[in-house]
Amino acid sequence: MAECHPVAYRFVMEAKERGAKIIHVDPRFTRTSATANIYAPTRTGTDIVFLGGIINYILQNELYFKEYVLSYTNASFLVNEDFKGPDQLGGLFSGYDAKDQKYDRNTWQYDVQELQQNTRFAQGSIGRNRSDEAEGHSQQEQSGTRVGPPLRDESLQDPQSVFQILKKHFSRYTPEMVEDVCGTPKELFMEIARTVAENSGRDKTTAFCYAVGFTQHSTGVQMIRTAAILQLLLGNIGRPGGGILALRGHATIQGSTDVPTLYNLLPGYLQIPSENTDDYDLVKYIEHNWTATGWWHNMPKYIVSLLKAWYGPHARPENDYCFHYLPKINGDFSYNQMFYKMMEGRIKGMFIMGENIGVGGINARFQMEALQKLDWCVVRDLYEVEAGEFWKYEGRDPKTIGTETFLMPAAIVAEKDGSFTNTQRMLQWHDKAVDPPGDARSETWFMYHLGRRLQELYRDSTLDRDKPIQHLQWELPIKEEHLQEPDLAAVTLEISGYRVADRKPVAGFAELKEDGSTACGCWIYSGMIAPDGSNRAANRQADPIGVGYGDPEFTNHSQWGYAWPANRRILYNRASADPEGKPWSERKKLVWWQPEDQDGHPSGGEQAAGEQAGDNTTPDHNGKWVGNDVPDFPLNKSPFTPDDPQGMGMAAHSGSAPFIMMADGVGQLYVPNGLADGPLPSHYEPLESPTHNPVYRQQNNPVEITNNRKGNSLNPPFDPAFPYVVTTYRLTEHHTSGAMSRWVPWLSELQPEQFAEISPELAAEVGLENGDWATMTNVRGEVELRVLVTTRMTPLLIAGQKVHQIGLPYHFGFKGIVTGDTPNNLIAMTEEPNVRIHEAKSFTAGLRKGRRTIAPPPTDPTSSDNMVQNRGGEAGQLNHEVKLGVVDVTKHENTPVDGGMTYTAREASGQGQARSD
Amino acid sequence: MLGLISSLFAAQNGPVGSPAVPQEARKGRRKKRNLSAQTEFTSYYGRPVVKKPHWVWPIWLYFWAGGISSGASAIATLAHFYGDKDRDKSIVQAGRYISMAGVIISPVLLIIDLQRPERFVNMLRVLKLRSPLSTGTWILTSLGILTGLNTARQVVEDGLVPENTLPGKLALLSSNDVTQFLQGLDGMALGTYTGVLLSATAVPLWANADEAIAPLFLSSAFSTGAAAISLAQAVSGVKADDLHRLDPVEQYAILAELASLGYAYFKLTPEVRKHVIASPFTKSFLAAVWLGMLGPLILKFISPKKGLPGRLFAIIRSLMVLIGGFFLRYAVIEAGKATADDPDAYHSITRGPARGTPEEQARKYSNGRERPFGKGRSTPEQQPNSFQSNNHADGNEGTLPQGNPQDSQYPGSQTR
Amino acid sequence: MANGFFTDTTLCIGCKACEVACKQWNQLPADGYALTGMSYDNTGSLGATTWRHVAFIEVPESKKRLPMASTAPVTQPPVPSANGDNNTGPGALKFLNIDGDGGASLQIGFPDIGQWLMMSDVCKHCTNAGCLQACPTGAIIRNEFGAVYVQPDICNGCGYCVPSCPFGVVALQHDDGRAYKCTLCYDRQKDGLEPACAKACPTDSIIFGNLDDLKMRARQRVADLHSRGETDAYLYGVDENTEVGDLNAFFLLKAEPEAYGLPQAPTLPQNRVGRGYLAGLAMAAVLSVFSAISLRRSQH
Amino acid sequence: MSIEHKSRPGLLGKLAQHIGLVPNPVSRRSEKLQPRIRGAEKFHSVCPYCAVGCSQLIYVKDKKIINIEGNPESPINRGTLCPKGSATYALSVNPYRLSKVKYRAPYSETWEEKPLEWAMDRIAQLVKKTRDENFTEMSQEKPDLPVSRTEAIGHLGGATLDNEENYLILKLFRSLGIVYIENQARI
Repeated sequence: MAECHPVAYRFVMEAKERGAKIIHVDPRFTRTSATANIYAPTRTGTDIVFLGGIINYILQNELYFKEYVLSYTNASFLVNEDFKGPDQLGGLFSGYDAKDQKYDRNTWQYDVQELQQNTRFAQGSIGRNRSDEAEGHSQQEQSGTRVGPPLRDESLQDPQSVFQILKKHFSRYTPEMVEDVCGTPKELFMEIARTVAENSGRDKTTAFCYAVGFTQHSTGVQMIRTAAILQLLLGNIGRPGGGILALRGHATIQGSTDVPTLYNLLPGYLQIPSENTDDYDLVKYIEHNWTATGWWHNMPKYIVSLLKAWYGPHARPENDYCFHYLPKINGDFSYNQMFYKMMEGRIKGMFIMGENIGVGGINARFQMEALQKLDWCVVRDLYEVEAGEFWKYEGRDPKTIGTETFLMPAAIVAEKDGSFTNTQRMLQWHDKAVDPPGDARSETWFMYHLGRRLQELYRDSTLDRDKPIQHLQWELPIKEEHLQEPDLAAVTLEISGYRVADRKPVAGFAELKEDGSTACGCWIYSGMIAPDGSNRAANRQADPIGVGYGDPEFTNHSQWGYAWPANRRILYNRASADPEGKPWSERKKLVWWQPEDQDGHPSGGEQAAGEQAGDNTTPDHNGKWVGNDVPDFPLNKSPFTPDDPQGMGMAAHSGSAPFIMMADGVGQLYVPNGLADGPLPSHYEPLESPTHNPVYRQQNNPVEITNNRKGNSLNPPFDPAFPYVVTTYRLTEHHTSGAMSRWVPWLSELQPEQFAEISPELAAEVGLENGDWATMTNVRGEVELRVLVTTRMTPLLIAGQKVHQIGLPYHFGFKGIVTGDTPNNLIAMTEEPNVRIHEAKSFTAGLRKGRRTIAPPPTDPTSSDNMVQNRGGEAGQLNHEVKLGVVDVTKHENTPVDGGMTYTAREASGQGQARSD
Repeated sequence: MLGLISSLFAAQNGPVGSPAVPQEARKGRRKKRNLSAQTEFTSYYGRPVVKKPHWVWPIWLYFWAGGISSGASAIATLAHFYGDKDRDKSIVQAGRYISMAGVIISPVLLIIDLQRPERFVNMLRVLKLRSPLSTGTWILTSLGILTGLNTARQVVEDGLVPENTLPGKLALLSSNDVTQFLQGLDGMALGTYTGVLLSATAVPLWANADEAIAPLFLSSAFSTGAAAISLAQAVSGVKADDLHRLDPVEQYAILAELASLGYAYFKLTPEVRKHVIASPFTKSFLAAVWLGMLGPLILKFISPKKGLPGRLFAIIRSLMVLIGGFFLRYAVIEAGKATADDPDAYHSITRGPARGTPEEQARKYSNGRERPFGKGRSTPEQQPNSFQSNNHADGNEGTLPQGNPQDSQYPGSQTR
Repeated sequence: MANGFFTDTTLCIGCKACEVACKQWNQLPADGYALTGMSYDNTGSLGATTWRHVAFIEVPESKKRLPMASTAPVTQPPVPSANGDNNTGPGALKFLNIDGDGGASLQIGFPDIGQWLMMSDVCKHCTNAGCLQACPTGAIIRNEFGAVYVQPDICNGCGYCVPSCPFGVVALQHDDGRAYKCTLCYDRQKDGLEPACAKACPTDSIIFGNLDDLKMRARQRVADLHSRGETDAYLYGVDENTEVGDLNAFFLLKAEPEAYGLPQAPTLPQNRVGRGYLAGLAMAAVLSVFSAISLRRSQH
Repeated sequence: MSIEHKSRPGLLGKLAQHIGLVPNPVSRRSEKLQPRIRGAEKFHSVCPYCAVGCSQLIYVKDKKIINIEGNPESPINRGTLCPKGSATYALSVNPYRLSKVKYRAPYSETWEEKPLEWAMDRIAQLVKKTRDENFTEMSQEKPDLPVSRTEAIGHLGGATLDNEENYLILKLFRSLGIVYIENQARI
């Protein structure tokens, strides 16, 4: 965290000064470990075993937060009998279909109570329903209908209860297993488990922070699930100083999943309509994506408001609010699939905006060669990045590549207005300071004027398929004449939502309607524009220094920026109070129930009426939720409200059900739906691993999607040519693909060359000295690098076998002030079943002395999905001999390149004095 | 005057401002702490601690030429007062001309060495006795003037400029015994300050040799000065018996040089000494000693006195002393720069009882208040700057810790 | 009263924000792109265009597994007490030693890194500044905020300050010719602004302020750290009895000064001036007398 | 306290200070020294690098950025920044910044500079041509299910762009029927 989010680490250091224990578990001893209280080395890709071991320690010694687990998690729910766990099926869950490598989730469902009448989704208000028969999905799958609440055993003794299943599942993860799989010494692991347990409970909380070290694995989602289960058992979710914080890497990567330029999502995490679920019309779509109980009951309002925002008057109840204008997917259109199709020439045109796949892309060489198959490609970036020069990549002859390429200059943050969403869901507005240089323009300008031109080209088309473009609400007022820059106020109003009648901003998503009377581009951002029209993302009034939780005037800096949803800073903060609404402890109180004061009228609250109360299904009680944050609970719903088994939406949840987005209102230790690779996390070895899976017979994630084609094949398992485990990571001084740091002299000089960190033992084994040139090889390619021999890397003992780990920063490419080989060429494009992410954090490679020598053969464009894995033991395909593309303007030797100011300009400033004075 | 002198001797015998604690009481100042007991950290990856000066050939030449000019002035003055009026006239004459040449070349060399030569006049902005370079500049300037005056007289006496003309009269008027005496003194100051210039730096060899360098350079100045004068005499055909007038002076100078060199050598710590006896500059030191000192001494005894061979040997001896003098300057400067690049050398001369050991400091500072975990650093009295409330209405961006308990308003800029 | 820096290296996370913030404010060019192999430090040292330098020292701990052991010899590793008392044992980095005698050879799985020390080095702005006293043109002055400042409109690049700095801070800029070093953001302080590096430091390892406050805070910090078990923390540059005097930019360090490239007891070069002239004078006298006698004697 | 601080007590010391040492020769320029941001316009911004969201102040004088540093009022960073954040100035004001549209004709070996308007028109035409030639209106398996998508155009990028920009990309490209839309959040 100190490496890639140093400023966030301020608060960790502040906590350490107040007595907090900082535990750092990482394959490498990093700058975070330097200031940690306890550092434990571990093998990359084995986090499920490590965290599972802690869960097992807590369950065996009864150290979990009993009241919290009983009332706020689904520990007491009963699972139906025919569910079988991996310990019975050799690593698989029940319902596994080996042929097309998928799970059928029927056997994972809860035992549910019978329901008096089968209430269906009320179609009347949305529009005519094209087809009536409902397909034969599993009970729960058929979210269109309301099923009864699950059976429960409050004593948590029933073997079918989630708690007992959990206990049995994790009983396998003993400290010895952790030492065997992760390589972390047993005493060190026990020390950490004990510290975590001691620092959780009523008046202490433990927080988990993770980054792509968790996510970029074949079992990435399940690793985060394990941390979630652990935090639920310890009662750390929804409480100050608890929770799980994802340290995200880009300025608004959170924003780019909220307003998703992702293939499977519409704004606000609505699913994109799909052929596979027969979304013939809006009603069918809503039935497949709607859950009867919980807040997601309001989903129809959000999809209708979105369509209203996009197609305005054209979206009417009669034509399903132009639902059919939206494209439907029929499977996996994710990142990797895009490049497989591109390599096969099925994709003709490409936009790449602010993403440098030449270095940051996975198996970068494969992707750059895929780009060479395009007809045209538009790259927008600040600098001449590697992605823009795919047509002369690795010495390929440009005359053989016919892609028409545009490299469009982009404006940087200081040259445009706009908002970023940071890793804590907080929107912050940045003001435009200066005009962009020359023809550089912001993406707003580019998209707006591209859209205007397309609408012009399609203006007199009569085809049905061109209607979406013609009816698109695309008119934006121009703010700056000389640049023709559109005014973002209209865009932010549309995103935040407005009433169609008077274009007045809605106060929050609670005011959105499903009758087409409101329009909202992204329901979770609703409320970003306050009713008086002011942009709350531009709020810049922080709470005074020194005040903290418990002090009345502390509002969690609510007047600084705007956090979605509804400016709430800690999600599920209802869980910071016990079932009766009293804080668990004075030290860790956040939100609590304030009964109505004697004279009968509820005391007014900053909470605008529009926030939560508007939900028509919440019974009213006297009193309201107050505290240091916007309550994540209906404002006036008393904690003693009983749950209504037949009720819909929030009424189905009791007053002590903090997890309002979940169907059952409680935290999910066991996940019957939503995950593709199992209701509980179980450890599988990374796709390329030096050892067999010591935990189960099943070696890899059974539902992992791999694509063994030429140039993207996996190392043969346990291949002696590639014995070392490699993990990639980022440095403080560089930024992801280096496009924003390797052009900056001050950052380039801090980390000038590609290097890898190896332990002294490995260096002795390969015969390397500190600073020597070495080449890392595997079947996908070869990367030359300098070697940093350091005792911070630790050899591990895995199942009796000594395993070396190598750390590999991945910032370098062939353009920029400092250049180097691209490590991402060594990583295979694979897809984790739930979110389609690749496994970059653990793969195997060989290491030899000396620089790279042999040029790799170009990849063969013909697609062959069932390409046989080549068994060659030697180093497989090797990279081209890339001429280290030194930017011609600057050379490597010690000619300082001015940080943007020439001497004369510098003279005029503070320090220097003009030479001739 | 006394104040002047005492400012130079600031605290050379004990640490400044604290009662002189006897060394022994501080024994065990830095006990081997357990932390890195096993790893004896001698330096930061072997990188130099101090930075060596950028001096190259201009400074070697300046030290050498300056030395000759200094010796020549001194010997000319001594000859002027104590020498035989007629037999040592040639010494005074040669001495004046040689020192004039030196005094002309030296400033040129110094200005070449300046990285911003056009600002050389800034050197005369201040006089700092604690800065040998500042003092040296004034010495050189004054010597220039004095030598100019005396040499003007010499020129007139030699008839190059007729007496009855205005310049002639002026030259005779302007210089007399006093200016000659001052030139001698100033000359010797020039020979000394170059040594102090080196010892007043943090460069290990020079700092370690300390007060030995000044006498070394002065004696070398005398020997090279004398050699230069006797060379001039020999070349300009002075009568045979006047030729060896300066031999004893040269011998004494050489002996003094050897003594200073020996004294300096024994002052060096082993880490510094290795740069003298086992480094690329050892050959230069040997050349300085054999060619410039021992050689001429030995040669003195075995060389014929009379006739042409005597004159030839005199010339050879003078040349050897001069070349040896140059090697001495070159070796001292370059070896010094080499020690600056060696961290061990610098650490070897800066060991000592600087501060209390961690345990002593902890005891002294804890004054009873055990506070392992306070309310963190965001409590008012503990607030570091970034936890300070820096938001100021007056548009003044981040400001200094206004929250300092004592002074209410930040002490603003008192213009001088 | 003077302002200065207190750099608490126990808080430093080696992020180098100070290096970049200093270069940004003073618009200093980059100086060379070469991997040095010295852990994460590719800057190497302070220089004319690098006024802040973050040092990285990897302290291997192949012998003892308790790198932060207090001075007391360790017999039994202090396993945290069973009663769940949170505040057990030395606060800083700690992991258990298997065989307790501290002599175990490199144990697989245990990191052989005792500590990774990081420290942001800067000009010390000494009380008795070698560079200031050496400067023959008076370019280097003590400004009203107590900092040692090189005035670029006076400096003529004589370079005599460079070897006179006991810490090797100030240096000549090749193509500009003049001497440069940290100015303690003299121009920012004129407007009451905090220096760029202290402002940018995320964990407030570098604190800027009034020297008396900083020294008071630093002494308290050493006491706190020792009570937490970090028994090798000490102050470098405060309550010194060296010839250089107290440093206006002082440090809290955790290993010997040499490990950071700092002298244990720096001397002030100018203190040697007196001895030099005295010795020179003596030699001058001796030589003059001998020469005079020899000249007089050889007269007849 | 402008006289060079001397720690030596006693009369001689005082005397030496005034004779032996010339008082602090502060030059006129040093007295009139001022920070370059005095009188500059100040803008609030957010750091373009990681997702911590540090608030930055951008100082502008006559339409040029002269300094970018942390915003002390932000509760996230209170004026501090990481090395990348501190280098935002050199990222924004940099001789290598692209300022002209660069176009590479098919099979050509070099970039050539083209006017912005020409490039925009050309791109619009290319998008229309590719979309019209590769548009599937109805699903193959279920002929009565409208899919209205084109699989011939792809989009990458978004994690470094503003939310409003992501919104406009999404709005236009979904209406064009583009389904291959991805960004860095996926990898």
